[in-house]
Amino acid sequence: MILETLSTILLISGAFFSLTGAIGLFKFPDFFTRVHAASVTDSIATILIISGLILRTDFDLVAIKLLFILVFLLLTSPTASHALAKSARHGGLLTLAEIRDTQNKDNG
Amino acid sequence: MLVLTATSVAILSVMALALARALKADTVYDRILGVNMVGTKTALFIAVMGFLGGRPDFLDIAIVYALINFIGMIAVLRFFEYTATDGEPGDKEQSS
Amino acid sequence: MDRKTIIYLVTWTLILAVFWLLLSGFFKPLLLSFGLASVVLVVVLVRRMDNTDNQPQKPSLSLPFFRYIAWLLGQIVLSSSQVAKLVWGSSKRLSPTTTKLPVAHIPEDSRVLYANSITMTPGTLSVDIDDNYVTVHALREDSIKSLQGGKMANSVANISGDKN
Amino acid sequence: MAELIDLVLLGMLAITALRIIFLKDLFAVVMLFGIYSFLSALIFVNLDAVDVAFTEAAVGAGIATVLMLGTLALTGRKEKANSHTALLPLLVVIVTGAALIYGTLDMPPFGDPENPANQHVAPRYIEESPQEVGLPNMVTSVLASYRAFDTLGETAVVFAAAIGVLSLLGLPKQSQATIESGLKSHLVLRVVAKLIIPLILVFALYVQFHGDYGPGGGFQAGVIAAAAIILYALVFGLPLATQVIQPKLLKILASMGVLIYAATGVAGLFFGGNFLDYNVLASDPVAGQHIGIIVIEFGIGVTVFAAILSIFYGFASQAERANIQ
Repeated sequence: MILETLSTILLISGAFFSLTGAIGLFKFPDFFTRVHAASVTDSIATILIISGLILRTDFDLVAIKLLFILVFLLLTSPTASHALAKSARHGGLLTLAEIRDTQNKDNG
Repeated sequence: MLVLTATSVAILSVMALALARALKADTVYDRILGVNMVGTKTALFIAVMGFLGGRPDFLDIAIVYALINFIGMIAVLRFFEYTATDGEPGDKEQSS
Repeated sequence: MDRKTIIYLVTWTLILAVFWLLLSGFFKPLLLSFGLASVVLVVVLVRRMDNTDNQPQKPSLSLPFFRYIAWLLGQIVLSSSQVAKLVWGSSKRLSPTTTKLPVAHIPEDSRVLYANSITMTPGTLSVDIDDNYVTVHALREDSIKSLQGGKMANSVANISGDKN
Repeated sequence: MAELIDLVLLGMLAITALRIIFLKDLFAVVMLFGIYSFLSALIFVNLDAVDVAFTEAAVGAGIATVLMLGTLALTGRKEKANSHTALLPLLVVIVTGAALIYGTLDMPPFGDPENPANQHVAPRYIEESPQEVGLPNMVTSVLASYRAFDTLGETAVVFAAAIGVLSLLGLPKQSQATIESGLKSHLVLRVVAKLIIPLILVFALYVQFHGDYGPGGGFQAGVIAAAAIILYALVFGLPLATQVIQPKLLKILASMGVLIYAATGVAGLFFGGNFLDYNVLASDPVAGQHIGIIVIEFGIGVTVFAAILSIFYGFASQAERANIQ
């Protein structure tokens, strides 16, 4: 019973955080800030939802497979975000601060 | 059960928003970000659906998604180097 | 083969064997022997890859590593709620910045863990990493400040310090 | 609930497809196809077609994206402008579509157990396969035993596809390691790839050998294992990957897999049964079925792995050559 309540809390907050990240994906002004929004859904929401699911298992192999999914997602998604941000930077995409700096230079 | 349904609806809406980001992107990178997010949420969604339907063998598929999505992302970044010469990557993408 | 290589290969063999057993959940002789063959095949491939690229990666599974992960989870919860506030609040409170943080004092094996920890914590994102610096993009200046405090860097550096 | 999810997914699928039609940037098109495949696999999962979803996940979202990107690297990123009007094709499509929709009106209701399709051989498979083949996963029983001849054809098709691509593009030579390639500057990628590739390979082998019990089997396993090596090639560069798994070895493996499959069939003949009749492989028919299925699934896995990897090698080596010039 306690486990189920705890799992409910985890799942609901996980759902909340993933929606938050998805909204940030539209609300934030440029690519780099949007990566932050995406990383909210990738890290905290994944952790919360999968842990919520694990609490609903009988702690058998199903729980372990869920744990594998969590580990794989936590290993791959920050790596993907990092690689993407790095490519964007090397591809010449400027951050907001850098855009501001160049504009100031042009004006001054 | 209601909680699981609510969670799956939430993940589905996140996927829809990420899809919208991928369809209507300012830069190529935003598009890749959206695609990546659809992929990771797919893995999560399958895990939740496996619980809703009481079919834990769905979890193997979720593992495949977690792994394959990553490889797809890396391939996109890798081949982007080859094709980037056709247009500046930081440019606004021409969408019709 | 020296002692270090053997320990390295044994570590991989154990991890892969445990991975197989937990995935499979069957303890029939036939499937166990398939599992053994699979693990041996993959370890041979790992060895071939290491000989080709000369960059073996030893998975670290020590106690300090797990302690660090527990600490990191706490950090993720804390900073997630800050980013959630930023998303729901006014976007004027964003002050994105880019800074370089030194990583030279962190052992090479652990730098990637450091970079990924930065990315995994919402609000900060590692954009680039080389031998001396990791470039960090942050949503707000105070998240950079807490990184500059060096708690995370020191924790990461300590993991591999205990390992060897 | 399931119907609602299906509708939402189908809606997202339709929107993605429409967007793909109007995009001129082929790079974006390929990425949206990735999403398309994710969504269709989700629909398969929702319809309980777990094995199909598994294949779609591995092939559609992973390998197809990689190979299409490889093609783009050779052909260029922009779609050529179309000079002639699309009026006639549109008319043809509308007429054909209308005819098809008219045809569906005569179709029996969806999912009705009285449908001819559900009355033909399916009841026999469902009722008899636990006694005749004795596998928990009925899909594998049908695929590898009742329909083993079809599956042999499919494996041969995969093999033929590899031969076709290789005769056009050719395999890379083994050691041209002087060329700088791969995402070498990405330290994080290199480390994570080295950690995750062994796990992917073990997972692929797990899928290979557990097709009898759950979703999976040779096709999926071969693709996942090939994906692991493709990840290595993407991160460390093609020359290093060709040193780990030589193109020459792939040629041998691809033909060996089909041979193993066909030889199992011939073995059936040899023991006095029909071609691909596993009952005679052991004294007990069910044990014979088990042996036969394990062996042919292994053959499928080997061929699919080698075929997909050599197709990738072909594309990647061309892309790298084009990139250097």
